[in-house]
Amino acid sequence: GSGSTGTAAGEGRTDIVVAHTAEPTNLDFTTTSGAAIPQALMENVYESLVRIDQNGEVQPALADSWELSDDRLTYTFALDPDATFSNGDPVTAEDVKFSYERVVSDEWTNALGAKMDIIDSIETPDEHTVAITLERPSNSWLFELASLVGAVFSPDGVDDLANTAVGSGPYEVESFTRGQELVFAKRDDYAGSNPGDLETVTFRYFADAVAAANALKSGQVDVIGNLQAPELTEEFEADDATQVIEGTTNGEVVLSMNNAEGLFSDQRVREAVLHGIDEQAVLDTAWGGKGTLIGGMVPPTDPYYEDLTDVWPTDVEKARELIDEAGAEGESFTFTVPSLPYAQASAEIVAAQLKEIGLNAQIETQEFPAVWIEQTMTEKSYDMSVVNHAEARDILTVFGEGYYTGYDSSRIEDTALAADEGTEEEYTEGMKDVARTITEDAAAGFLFLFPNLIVADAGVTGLPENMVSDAFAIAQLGWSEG
Amino acid sequence: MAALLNRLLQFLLTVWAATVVVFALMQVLPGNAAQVAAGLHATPEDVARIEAEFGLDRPLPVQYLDWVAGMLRGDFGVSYVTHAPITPLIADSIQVTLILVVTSMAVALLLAVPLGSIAALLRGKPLGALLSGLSQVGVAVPNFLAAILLVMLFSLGLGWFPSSGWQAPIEGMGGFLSHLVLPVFALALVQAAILTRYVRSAVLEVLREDFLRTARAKGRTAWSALLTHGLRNAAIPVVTVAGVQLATLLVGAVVVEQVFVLPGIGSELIRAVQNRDLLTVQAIVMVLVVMVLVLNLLIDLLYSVLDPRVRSGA
Amino acid sequence: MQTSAPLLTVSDLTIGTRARTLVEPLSFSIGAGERVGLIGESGSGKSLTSSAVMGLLAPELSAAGSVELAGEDGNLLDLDERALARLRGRRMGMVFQEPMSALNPLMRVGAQVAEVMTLHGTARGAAAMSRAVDLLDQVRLPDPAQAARAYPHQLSGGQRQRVMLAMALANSPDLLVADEPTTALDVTVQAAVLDLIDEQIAARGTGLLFITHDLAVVARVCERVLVMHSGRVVEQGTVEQIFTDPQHAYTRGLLAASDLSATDARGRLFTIRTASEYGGPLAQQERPTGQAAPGSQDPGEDRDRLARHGEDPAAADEPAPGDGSAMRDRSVPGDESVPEDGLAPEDGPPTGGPPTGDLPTGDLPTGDRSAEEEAPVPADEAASGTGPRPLIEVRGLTKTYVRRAGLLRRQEVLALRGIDVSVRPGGRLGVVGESGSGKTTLLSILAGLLPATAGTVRVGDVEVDPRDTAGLSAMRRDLQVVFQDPFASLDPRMTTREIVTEPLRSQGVGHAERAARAAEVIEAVGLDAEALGRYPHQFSGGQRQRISIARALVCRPRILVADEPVSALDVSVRAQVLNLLSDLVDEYGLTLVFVSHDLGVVRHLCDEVVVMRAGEVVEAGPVDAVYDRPQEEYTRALVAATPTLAGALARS
Amino acid sequence: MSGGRTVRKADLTLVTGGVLVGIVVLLALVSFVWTPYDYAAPQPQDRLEGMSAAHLFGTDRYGRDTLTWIMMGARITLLVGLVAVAIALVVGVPLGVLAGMTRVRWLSGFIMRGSDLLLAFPALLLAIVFSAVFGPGTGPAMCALGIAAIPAFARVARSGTMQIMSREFVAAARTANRSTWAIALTHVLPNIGGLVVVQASVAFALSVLAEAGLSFLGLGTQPPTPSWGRMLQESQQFLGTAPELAIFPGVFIAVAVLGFNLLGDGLRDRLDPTLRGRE
Ligand SMILES: Nc1ncnc2c1ncn2[C@@H]1O[C@H](COP(=O)(O)OP(=O)(O)OP(=O)(O)O)[C@@H](O)[C@H]1O
Ligand SMILES: Nc1ncnc2c1ncn2[C@@H]1O[C@H](COP(=O)(O)OP(=O)(O)OP(=O)(O)O)[C@@H](O)[C@H]1O
Ligand SMILES: [Mg+2]
Ligand SMILES: [Mg+2]
Repeated sequence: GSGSTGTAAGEGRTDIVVAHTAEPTNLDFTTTSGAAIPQALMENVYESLVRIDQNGEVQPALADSWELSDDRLTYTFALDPDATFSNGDPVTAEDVKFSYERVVSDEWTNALGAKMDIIDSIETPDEHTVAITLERPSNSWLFELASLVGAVFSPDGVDDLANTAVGSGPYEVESFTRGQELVFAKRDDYAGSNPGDLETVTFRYFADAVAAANALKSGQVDVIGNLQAPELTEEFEADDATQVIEGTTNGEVVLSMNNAEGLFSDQRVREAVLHGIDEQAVLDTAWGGKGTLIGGMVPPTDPYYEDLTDVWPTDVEKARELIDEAGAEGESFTFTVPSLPYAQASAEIVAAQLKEIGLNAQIETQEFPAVWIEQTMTEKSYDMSVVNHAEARDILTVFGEGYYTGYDSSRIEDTALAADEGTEEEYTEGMKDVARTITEDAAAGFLFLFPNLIVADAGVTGLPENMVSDAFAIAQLGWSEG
Repeated sequence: MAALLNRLLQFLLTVWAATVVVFALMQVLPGNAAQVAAGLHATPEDVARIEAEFGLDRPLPVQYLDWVAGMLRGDFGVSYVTHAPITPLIADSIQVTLILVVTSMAVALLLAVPLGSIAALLRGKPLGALLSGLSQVGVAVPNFLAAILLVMLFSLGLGWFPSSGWQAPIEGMGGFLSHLVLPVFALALVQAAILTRYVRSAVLEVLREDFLRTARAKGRTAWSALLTHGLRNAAIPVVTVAGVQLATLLVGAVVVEQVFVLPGIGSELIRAVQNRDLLTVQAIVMVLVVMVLVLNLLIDLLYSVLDPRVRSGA
Repeated sequence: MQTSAPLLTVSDLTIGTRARTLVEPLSFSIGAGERVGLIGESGSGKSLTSSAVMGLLAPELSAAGSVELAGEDGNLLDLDERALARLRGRRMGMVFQEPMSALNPLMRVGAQVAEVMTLHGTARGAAAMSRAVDLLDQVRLPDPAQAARAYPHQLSGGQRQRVMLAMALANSPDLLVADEPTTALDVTVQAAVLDLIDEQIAARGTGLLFITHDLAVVARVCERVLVMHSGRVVEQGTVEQIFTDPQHAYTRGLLAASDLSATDARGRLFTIRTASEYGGPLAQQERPTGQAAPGSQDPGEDRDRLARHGEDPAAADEPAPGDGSAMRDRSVPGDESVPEDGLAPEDGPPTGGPPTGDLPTGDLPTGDRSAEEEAPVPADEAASGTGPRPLIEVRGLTKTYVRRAGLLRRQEVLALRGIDVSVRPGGRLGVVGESGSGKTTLLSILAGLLPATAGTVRVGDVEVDPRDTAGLSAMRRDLQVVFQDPFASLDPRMTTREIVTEPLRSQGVGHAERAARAAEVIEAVGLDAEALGRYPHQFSGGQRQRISIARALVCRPRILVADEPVSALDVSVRAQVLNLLSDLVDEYGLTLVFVSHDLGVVRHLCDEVVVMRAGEVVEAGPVDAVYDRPQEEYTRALVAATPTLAGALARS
Repeated sequence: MSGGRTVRKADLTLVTGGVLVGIVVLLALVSFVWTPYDYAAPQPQDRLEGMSAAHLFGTDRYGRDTLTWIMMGARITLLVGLVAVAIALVVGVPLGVLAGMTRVRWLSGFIMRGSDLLLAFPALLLAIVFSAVFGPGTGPAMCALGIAAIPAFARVARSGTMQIMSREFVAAARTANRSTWAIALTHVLPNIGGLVVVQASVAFALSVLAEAGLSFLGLGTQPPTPSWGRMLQESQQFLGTAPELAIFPGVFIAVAVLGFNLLGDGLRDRLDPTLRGRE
């Protein structure tokens, strides 16, 4: 913006301020769900044995290297011998074992911990070696390990996880002012592979996207982690002092329909909905055209991505026919929309499009997270909803058994299991199959893939093009020279 | 003295009644706190365990007494959601709100007293009509609109002040003040408009008072009579209104806090509500209610300082 | 009395708004040490005149002409606020009517007095303060040092008025303007304040401009009088001239109406209309009543009417030479039956006839009461207690008000301390006493509006008890109340018909019957039937009081209880209403309980009187006995303090 | 004469207020029979068109006609005001009258202490708590605003009642044997009506402002129902590109509030001549 400080101010700076929208309520993702905590802490403060790079590849993190046994059940990780926790303790195999056993214990209440249920046993042959044996072969597990379930804790550092984070990452939490900001300080004793550039990184939280944009314009923040007001990108693009990065995330904006009950248990009605919706129009109006049409539950950064946008082409005539066939003409249903900008925006336009095909959506806004999670997600008392499923590789969760989509998961279970246990090739193919089945079953609408819309001072470097993991890694960030 | 004791007793009774009301109100809050704390994929057992951990399974009277006893020690407990003690959170945020609101009110009064007096004295003249017209319009402007306009003009446009954020005074006076200016004016301008109207009518009222005529009969000019005898009398109704406004602003500032991303108590309340942070909501509501009650008490006391008639209980 | 160069010379003073003249050109002068009274009814322009002299006119008003003060150059009206401010408080002092609102409630009294001196530099700091205490002592405030530290609300009305006086006199001004300085005060307090003014200005040689509507007061204080009517001075002269030989009809009217001891041939008070019969307070004794030429105009009404039509009121006010025939014509009943609002004349024709002859009685029955009960009982019989059982009997009546000043504090006010009162059937009992003595409280208990703390009240056969609804409603068929304030006692949102018939509604009287009775009673109080459709604000004060009397009479009570029904009224209207009451009491054979702080009114209307003080009955007995031979010190003081024209003139 | 001038000035206030409120009411009423476009039908091809002959006030990011939305928003604005004022009126006035009339001391004490207690819960606080309890929405918002306004109405009604009760015409009615009920209905209510009407218009203005604020916070009227406050909130990111999106709801909020305030002032001057000149 015109009032910004411009690139010049970036010279020689050793700190950076990043604006984010969703704020962590505390620092403990083991008991608190939500994307904000891992976004801030993973890879920066906590590390797993592995991490995901920009291309979606698994890369070493705390583990220098690993080997997979021939039966594809046992992973043997060689830990970085120099790794230390921010309290000075070295990172040992015992710590890893402690951490991962803790995930499946009662201490963890974050339901994502279930991803580690597959572990059969953890051995620590020596101080720097960990051998993890799975119950069955799994292609996805290593990938999952890069997420928060793989975070390695110091046994001395878990007393007050909500307020103090002791991790092995390149940064430590210098201060945490709830609702306002999280300040990271670079660790001088960090010996790992991804040391940070900047001395201080501040995450500042803005519930309101416009306030964040204003803050960037007036030079109070340097980066907006993900601009939630896409209409403003044009303005920033036109401004030489700012740069705009448009990439992808793992977040599929899913138009969920209750497959198990009510109006949408009838597949014809779901199909009608998918024919009736013009995803491009939704994307254009709701999110300023920023984002990608995917047609399925898999982002392009995943190995098993396939463009499924042509499965349900927009065809109002067809949709009307299907509605007719199902006898759903003029039916009313409740469209429970979480109180989130993209969701409310999408819902309005979707509702209007559904009206065209003879379905009457009664939009009911539900507060997010509290009410939406309880009523729509947990109690599943809903007909249609829309939400961004932001976690990486979450297709099997969202369409898994007992999830709020109500999808008949038996239709993909076997394929998915086989894929997971099979070779890498089989995995890719199998998962493609799963994704296509889900789309073809009209299990849900896939409105668009949430964009990674980063706006930053033109001098900031190392901004991630795509958000492939749950973390917003800050170690790469820096200021361009000159 | 008896009147003072009496007023204090009444205050304490009201505070007690408020604790009951607030506690009862919180019991009807849907969105089970334990459920929210347990997270997306929690099982009923998880929820039950968390309930037990937070003591939510105890009988209500026990929970109430426990809560009140805690408050008496200045301890609002530990949030189920943030896992952090609530008291420091409230202490920090109320401080922000108080600074914001009190400064705004002071600025508003500084604007309103002269403007309102002029508007009253020049009633029927163009300037007087202009001032009262402006104050009418000012009252009709929502303060968040004022806030947005101020940001556009002075932050994004002229770049004089930051558009958002807060800096505590100890981190540097300059930063503190520059962050304070816009929110204070966003609140103060609208408040000044409201108060100007009250000052104007209080001054008009006082201008009709016989004792002003007496003062002139004693040899004061009209202006000096107003300054020496009138304004203090006019202050009494204005103080009441300013007090009520101040009380309203404690929560009312939330809109401006949101626009400027200030960590005030109103913003904390909204955040706590969104997170279904029951204990924090309860604590903040209680603190706000008590502050309003304290404010009312202070106004009453101030009244008796200002007005000897009230002092002697006549 | 007037000495060489006048102190204050007012010539051709005109006051008005941009659109209207409120005070016609008037001229007068006050010599040094001279005491001049300005009298006239409400709204005649007295206050405007005094404000103009002081330069204190409201900003929307303007004055023309000239006001000159000896020793100052030029016209005061031309001076700016600053120059005037230098004169006010130093050379000209002023005392205002309302002692509460004229003092700054937030400032200690001593400081307010000292301010006058510091402002003009006549004394400074501690000296001003001690001088203020001196002044408070001079105006006889008890414990002046203590009083100086008090706030206005901690002083009584009389004390506050003394403070005002101390302020006005602090710099020994040459001119003191007093605008109704005693109207808000009790008679005894009023007497003390008047004495004080007398004394203080005599000592300082101050010229006095004294404004009041009370003729007796002005006669007592002043040497010269200006009579104002409708914005002009209609007459001026010495007190004696004006009060013994008034030239202007209006002056005569004022004089006649304020004299409660004079009555016309029918034993009725003079009103401005009947004033021409009146011979004046001194002449009255010699002059046989009812002999004067009848039928003078009522300038008050003329003024109202003309003002409404925007005509020059002067025309009507010009004293017609020798009360010519033209004027007499105007007073012919047929002609007068359509005065101001098209209502019937407020009084019966003044001439001839038996006392009740031309009162429209309609067919108002007196119920089934025995003739014996109705017959007035000789006063001495009631007093000696040998008469029939009293109709109203109050025994040991005690009333304690509890003021709750919050949760802890209780404040008890002993309003009645065990009093005994009885009224025989057909009796007319007056209750007098200073403000706060418990008169209204007694009345409210009597009417069942308030519970008694102890003691009994019997009305007829009913023991009055506010909780006994049945008993009360029986009692209220017999007893009705007329209230003090003609403005406050009528619901502004009801028509006269609704007001008058309200007592009937609760008795379940049918629609037709209600209409008939309303018409009847409204006629009985001398109003047109057409008045029934109007709202209270469309009536004058006197007419409103008639409506409330009509309401009290509509259910044909035996007892009429009246709480200061005339204290809010102008003298001439007061006379009309008192006359009406007398007539109705006679006509209906009513038993009357009449509360007033005005001894004259009670003397005129009642045959017995109860004197109250601080919740106790000080003295009771037949009116003449109590007034002429008071037994108690308090009664004596009360009687002595009541100013009467005759008394004042006799003194001067 | 000054009286005459003030009356005319009061009437000017009254008329101005009446006209402004009339505009809002008219918009709302017309919206029931006609709006330029369907408020719920986005026209993506027309999005952010700016002011034009086809769309007098422009279109929003969904291509919806802003004028239509302003008209529909007027409904919600008036609804919120009406319901909030009605709640406060229906509960507050009888309580106030009761407290002012009753001779049972503890009852009036109880009512007034209760109202003091309620006074400690400012409208916005109550609205936030309500939005937590019942979920955000127009209903909870207007209920909260109404409840929070009860004490003000109770106070006005009580002091008015006490004033009326001390008037002699009430004593006269009692000596006329009128029941307490009859006195309340025939004397007290009509006479405090003016005060209550004035209070109502002030409360109306306050509710309109508060609802706008709540909608701005996302705690008021929820999509898809049109609301001026939310329009303003949503227009924020277009301030640079399409300022008319913010201008119109902003102006209309101000018009409504100003209208009701002026109406209240004018009515007060009209109904109570002793208050003339105050504001
Ligand atoms: N500021 C004013 N503007 C217009 N008219 C006024 C003003 N002040 C007084 N008047 C009118 O001037 C007339 C004279 O008023 P003034 O106060 O002098 O009467 P007064 O003789 O003192 O009466 P009272 O005995 O009631 O005090 C009245 O009709 C009054 O209504
Ligand atoms: N409702 C009340 N509560 C407390 N004290 C009261 C109440 N009404 C009257 N009093 C007190 O009782 C005493 C007698 O009052 P009351 O009204 O009977 O006097 P009054 O003789 O009618 O006086 P006035 O001539 O002024 O009308 C006074 O001291 C008064 O202050
Ligand atoms: Mg006067
Ligand atoms: Mg009395």
